[in-house]
Amino acid sequence: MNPDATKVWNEASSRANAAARAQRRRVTIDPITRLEGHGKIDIFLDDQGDVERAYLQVPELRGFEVFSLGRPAEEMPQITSRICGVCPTAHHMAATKALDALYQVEPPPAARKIRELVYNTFMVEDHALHVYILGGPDFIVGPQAPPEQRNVAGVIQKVGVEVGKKVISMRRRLRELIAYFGGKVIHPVLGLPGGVSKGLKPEDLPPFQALAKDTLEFALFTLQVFKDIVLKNPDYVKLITSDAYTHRTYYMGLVDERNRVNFYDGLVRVVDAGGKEYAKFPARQYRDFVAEHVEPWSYVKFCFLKPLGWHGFEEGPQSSVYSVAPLARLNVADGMATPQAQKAREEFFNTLGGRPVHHTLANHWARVVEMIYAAERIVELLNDPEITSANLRVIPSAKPTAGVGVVEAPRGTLYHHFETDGQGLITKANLIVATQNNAARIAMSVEKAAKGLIKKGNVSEGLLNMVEMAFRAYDPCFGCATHALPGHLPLRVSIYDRERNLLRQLVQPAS
Amino acid sequence: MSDPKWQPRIVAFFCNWCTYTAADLAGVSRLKYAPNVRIIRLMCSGRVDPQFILDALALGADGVLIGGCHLGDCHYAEGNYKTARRFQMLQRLLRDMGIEDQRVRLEWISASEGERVKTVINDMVEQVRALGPLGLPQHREDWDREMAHPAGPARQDEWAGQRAEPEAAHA
Amino acid sequence: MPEKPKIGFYWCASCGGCEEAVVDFAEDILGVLQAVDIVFWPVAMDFKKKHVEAMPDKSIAATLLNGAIRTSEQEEMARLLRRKSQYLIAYGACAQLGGIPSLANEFPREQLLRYVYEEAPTVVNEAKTRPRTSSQNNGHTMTLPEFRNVVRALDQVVDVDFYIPGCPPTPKITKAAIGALLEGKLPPKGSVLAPDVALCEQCPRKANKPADLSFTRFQRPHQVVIDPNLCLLAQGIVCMGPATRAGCEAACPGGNMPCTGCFGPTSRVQDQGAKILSSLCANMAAKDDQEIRAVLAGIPDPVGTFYRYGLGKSLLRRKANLPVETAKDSP
Amino acid sequence: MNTNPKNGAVRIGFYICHCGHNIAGMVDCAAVALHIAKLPGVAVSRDYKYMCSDPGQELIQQDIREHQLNRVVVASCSPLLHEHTFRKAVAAGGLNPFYFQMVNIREHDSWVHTDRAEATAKAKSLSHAAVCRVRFHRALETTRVPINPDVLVVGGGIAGIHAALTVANSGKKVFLVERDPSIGGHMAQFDKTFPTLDCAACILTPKMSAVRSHENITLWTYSEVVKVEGYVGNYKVTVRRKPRYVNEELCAGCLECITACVFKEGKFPDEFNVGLSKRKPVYIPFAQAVPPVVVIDPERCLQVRTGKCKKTCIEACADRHAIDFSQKEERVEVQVGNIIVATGFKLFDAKRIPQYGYGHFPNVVTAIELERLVNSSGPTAGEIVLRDGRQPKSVGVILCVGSRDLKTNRWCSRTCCMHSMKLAQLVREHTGADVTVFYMDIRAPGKGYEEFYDKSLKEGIQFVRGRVAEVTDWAMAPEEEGKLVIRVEDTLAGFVRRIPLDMIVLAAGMEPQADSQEVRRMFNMSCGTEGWFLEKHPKLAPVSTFTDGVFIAGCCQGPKDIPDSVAQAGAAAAEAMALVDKGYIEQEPNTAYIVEADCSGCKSCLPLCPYTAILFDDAKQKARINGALCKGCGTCVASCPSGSIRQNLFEDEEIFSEIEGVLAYV
Repeated sequence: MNPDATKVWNEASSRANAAARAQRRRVTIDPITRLEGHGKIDIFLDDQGDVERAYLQVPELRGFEVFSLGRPAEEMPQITSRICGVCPTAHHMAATKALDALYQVEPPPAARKIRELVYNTFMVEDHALHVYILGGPDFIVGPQAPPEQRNVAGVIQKVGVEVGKKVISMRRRLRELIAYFGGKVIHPVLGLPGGVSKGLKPEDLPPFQALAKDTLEFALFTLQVFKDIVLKNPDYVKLITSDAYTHRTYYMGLVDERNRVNFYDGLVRVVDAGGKEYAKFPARQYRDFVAEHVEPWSYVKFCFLKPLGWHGFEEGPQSSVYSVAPLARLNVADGMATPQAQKAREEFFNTLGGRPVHHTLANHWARVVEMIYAAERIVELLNDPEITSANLRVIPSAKPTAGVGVVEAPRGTLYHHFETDGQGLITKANLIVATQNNAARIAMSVEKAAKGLIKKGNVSEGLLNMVEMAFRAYDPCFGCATHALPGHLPLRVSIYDRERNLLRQLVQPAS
Repeated sequence: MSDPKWQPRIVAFFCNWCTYTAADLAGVSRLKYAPNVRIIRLMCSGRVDPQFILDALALGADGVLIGGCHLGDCHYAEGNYKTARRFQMLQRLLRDMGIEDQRVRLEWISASEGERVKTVINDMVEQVRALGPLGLPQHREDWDREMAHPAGPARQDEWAGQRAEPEAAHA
Repeated sequence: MPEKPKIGFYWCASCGGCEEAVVDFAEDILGVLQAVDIVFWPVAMDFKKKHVEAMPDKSIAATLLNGAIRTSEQEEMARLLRRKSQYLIAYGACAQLGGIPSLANEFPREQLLRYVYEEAPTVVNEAKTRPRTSSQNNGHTMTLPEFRNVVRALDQVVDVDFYIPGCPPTPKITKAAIGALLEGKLPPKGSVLAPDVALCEQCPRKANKPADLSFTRFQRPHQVVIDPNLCLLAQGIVCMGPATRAGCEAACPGGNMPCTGCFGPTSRVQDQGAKILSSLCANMAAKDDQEIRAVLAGIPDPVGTFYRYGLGKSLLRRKANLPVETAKDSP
Repeated sequence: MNTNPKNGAVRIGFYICHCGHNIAGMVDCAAVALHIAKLPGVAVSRDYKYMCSDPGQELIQQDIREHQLNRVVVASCSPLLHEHTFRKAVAAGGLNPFYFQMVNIREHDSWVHTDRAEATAKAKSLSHAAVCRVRFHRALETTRVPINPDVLVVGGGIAGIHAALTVANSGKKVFLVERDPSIGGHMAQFDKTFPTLDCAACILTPKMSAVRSHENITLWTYSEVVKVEGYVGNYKVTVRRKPRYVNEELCAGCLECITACVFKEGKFPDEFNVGLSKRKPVYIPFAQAVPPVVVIDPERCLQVRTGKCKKTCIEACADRHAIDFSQKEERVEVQVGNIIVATGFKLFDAKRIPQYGYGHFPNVVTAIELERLVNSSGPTAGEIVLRDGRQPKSVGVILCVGSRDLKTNRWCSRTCCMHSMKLAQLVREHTGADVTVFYMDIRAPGKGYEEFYDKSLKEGIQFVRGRVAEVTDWAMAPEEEGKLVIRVEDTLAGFVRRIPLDMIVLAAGMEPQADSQEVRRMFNMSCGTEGWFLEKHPKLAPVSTFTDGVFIAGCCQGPKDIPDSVAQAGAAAAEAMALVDKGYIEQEPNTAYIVEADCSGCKSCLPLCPYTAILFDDAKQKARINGALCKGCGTCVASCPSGSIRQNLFEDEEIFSEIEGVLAYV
């Protein structure tokens, strides 16, 4: 037999064998054709059926930065809030703060407090959404529970209908407060450079004060639920601290003048994997530290620390990847600004072996700690006599040029950067959103979880859910991440063998 | 779109009292001008809803001409001032939407200025000819080709939709 | 008892706000759940396209679809759902009018991609890498959906039965619409399920609007302290209310800011922007061109102001001189 | 399928008119009819020679009956000409007249294009549009607005006087407003009138006094219209009455005050004698002035100007107390149904042609100056003399001064030829001087005019054909010494001549009044750039304007002589009386209206209406339109931000479908 023929023969037979292998390995579940707007996880197995590579993809883009060109800057808080209908308040507020910087105006104290009040209210209701409805099922119902139970209904079953109703009505009342100031809760309109459009009438204060009290109770109650169900369960704790869910990366978040967690304002602090302060900078300097990397296989851009350069999806010393969101915020801060939250924080770090905590799943707990802080802050603000002041505006006089605004969105640090002409019409816009900051680490988490959990092509429902848990912990908002739709993305997981035969697919529904 | 047979198509909105009458006068005086303009009579240029202009462009006009009484001479006192103001804003809008100023024109022509009807129309036809087709309906077809099943015409009105057969077209 | 009507929710190019709007039914969601059978709702529950395909045509009573149409899958899903639903309802400004995403129709796709992946100040991308509809990455072929040139409203892609306006629609009008659906008390096909009158009717400031409105200048909201009671137009602030359908009960004026027009025009108007332009300009005081120009300078961005939510469905739809990059251009 | 929700099944009859060759010569009418026949909803499509003829109209009526037409489209001439005709025809056929639409393919097509194919294509598309439009038409009723029988006549020249008398004689009340202290106008200044050479005063004065004594005429001289509001049948006119410091009722015209005036001699140029004589601050315009009362010139009178005067005039009038320095300007308002504008002309200022030396050479005079010189009641009591008192031996008359001249006025002033020949004959009669007329063409088209020209020739008046180059006093030959010399190319003889003369008369042409633009705006008329008021139709509506109830007569419409002015005045009077006697006018039902349910009460429309026809109903919080006040401009319709204002005959869908129609056919 001549060599060429041999070559052809061998190739053919190897393909045949591969196909046969794939055939044997295919786990038969309905393949789900791609659903629009779904994030995708593609997991590639090697010949041994171990994970060779896993990709997290985001398939949409809208380009707000471009179609904002020529628009009046003061419209940005309303236009950019349409990036995401789940966290419109975050975008609205970041843009509003960018306008303060653009026009070099400080809002009057009352206006600043109203913004902070609205913002913390938003943080509570959004975190509550995640704790009870998005991420909640993983722990409250349990990671290994059958999928049909791993949903809101399941949560309600576990915690009781009363709690379910409580969650719903709590969110409703909190969102009513946002609507009071913002006109609407979805895409509010209160933000203006140098202030807010609407204040708080003294006669409307009492009901809100009552709400504040209930909110704090609710937050503490939520912590209790988390402790009872999660922390009392050694399996969960083991899961949280397991290596599959651990990454040693940098962390980024806003801190106040005393390096305590703050959602609305402050300096951006970055700590390294050892918890040492790597950088601390005001929003306007974000470009010196934040850079975006482009991959051909996803519309989302991956952020990294600019001074360190892009070293790929790597952790450890040479990594330039950093993380944001609740865990990161707790990691970068020296403490919480309110007593109950501070207490919860101590317990958090004590239990998990001190700061920084690298366990991705700890985000859920951190989120609850933050709910307490936000609730306490609401109580403080609504008991501040100045909150009902009518002095809400400083009319800008400076000539606008450029401004950067930053806030801590529920899902992490959010930057809005606008440049304008003399008329205040946008000439350049740049938006770095929470999930983008996290994108690299999320991808790594997914891959690591996949590698850690999927062995020898053995892929079970539970295992896949645990892979999903790796990214769900970040409460990712791919809507934000691509300034694209929609707010919360369901996720599709596809598993391929060496020859890219589809082995199986699962879909993770979103909020 | 360099169709040699292409002729500019201009829709004109003339006020009854000045410009339409001036066009009548041009006729009575047997002045000759380009045949590319289709005149629609309204009582006052103030009746020219900006929607009409956009609609004409969207339906295939290469230009729109609005004619009214000279400022101060409006048969209805001030209708033409309203037109003048709308026109300025509309031109800015059209500029932003990629439509050249020369395609939409506002002219004050009094009942006695038949000659002006002729010069304005000839002048505008040449300007639009120089710009070439606007062809929004064709644009829309091109845009929609990227869809799996391109949508039909913007508006299916079997009345207006009627096209005479080609041979009749330039009989 | 007869089986409950099947209702579907689906999203295309939207922000998720429309879903939140349904979530904002809050306690009432339970009532809805008793009346209808939600067959799919990707944000809230898993659902497989195959299952929809398996359903007999028209077996879904109504699908509420939100978001504009910008990718191939969105178009594909819109057609599938059209086929399976008795009523296809465009839910929210994006599906009805193109929404804020359709402001992108003023820019070429290439500019958008170039800026986002090459020119944005934080991008580090010497290689000028761009997301590709199909790419090779250490031997793995990765695919992404195609990104279209034009942002479209739903009825520019498929036949639509009804529209529920708003960015987002309020729970109130949504409930009313679902109610009408359940009682079979639906208006003629093509109707917008909201009051067919301009917002001023519902605006508490209407009483404080002068009868002799005459603009001497237009002011931008950040330039003035806004009186919380006086009509915003009377304060020289451009308010889209008079040209915008009622239904939101003047939420934004309630927040002491002008209406920006998210409910779209009334049934009697084809082009919301043209109409508000016509009204604002007619009511100006200025008479000579210079004056007029000066006053109109107070409205620096006519497209973004008059067509904030409706460029996709405006008479012009898209900037006239923009190219159409063909599918082979990436992505 | 050919239905529209509003009107059920639509059956359209389409008719294209050949108008003889006017349309058929440039448009292939058969092809258009063929094209339209294919359109949905078209039941009948015909081309016909003359649609406006009786058989043409009968054709429409037959088809309506036989083919159950419920819509009619006629493509012919301008709707401004025949829309009414065809609406009547449609009505006679038993259809509501507003189910009709007219297409203008003559004035806007066949007459203005040269390529038959193009013209035909245009006719098709315009007709196509009308067919699209007409299906949206609805049955409408014209509304009747009562007409105030009183009539306002503006201008007290011969035209105004005649119009006023004609109307008044028919038993209607007339207000006659004249700017000057007396009526009479230019005609009063003339000596004799061509071609009959009867004395102007003799024929004018009786009419003037008839005006004064007429029970139906209220005469306001020394007064001006300052404001006109309302519309046909119901005009509200404000008149400004200047103080003449003399009580018209009390003044007997004895003129003793003039004699008594502290100014012993006349000191100021006398307007009536075009400055050839002087008058005092208190004066009577001329002997036969109507009203025959004095007037005090506020510019000149010491008392009025300084308040420091002996007021000898008051003493002189002691018994009647007619002099009243306390008079103030007053404004009076009158309600009238019709207005006749007869504001006349002004003479061309001969100084504008410096080469003729008017104002430079004392013996260069204008025709009207000569007119006063010839007149026995004039400054020289009829003596034609040079400034130095000598009688002229030779007189030259230059025609077309400020007429038929690209540098000044292009039009022919029509009267100068006859006027000049009249003066020439009078000069010969009075002085026996040689008279030479310098002309370009002699225009003598009126009755007896050509004969008058012959008479002039017979009487030995010289005619030199050619436009005069210049008038100079530079003598180049002995016979030219001390004389004015006209240099002219005799286009008949074919060489340049120098003609020495004693006196040169400039036949200055007619111009629109200086304030014609303001007057035009006040009465909402159109006028050409030159300033003559524009008639509704040059042939068929020569005294009507585009504003119903406003008519024009005399020279304000264009140069004309006395007979024509009087004829026009009569015509204008007749038009006005026709309306008055009808008692009402039918209003075109093109009014705007608001569907209450649609209106959000945004109030945007309220300030837009110049007729305050839009009211705000505070109870309902909605706007409402008073159809009686609406004039149908449609500005509010275009401006309503929620599309809630609609307009009969110009509904949005009608116009949208018209746009679609003109663009559908390529």
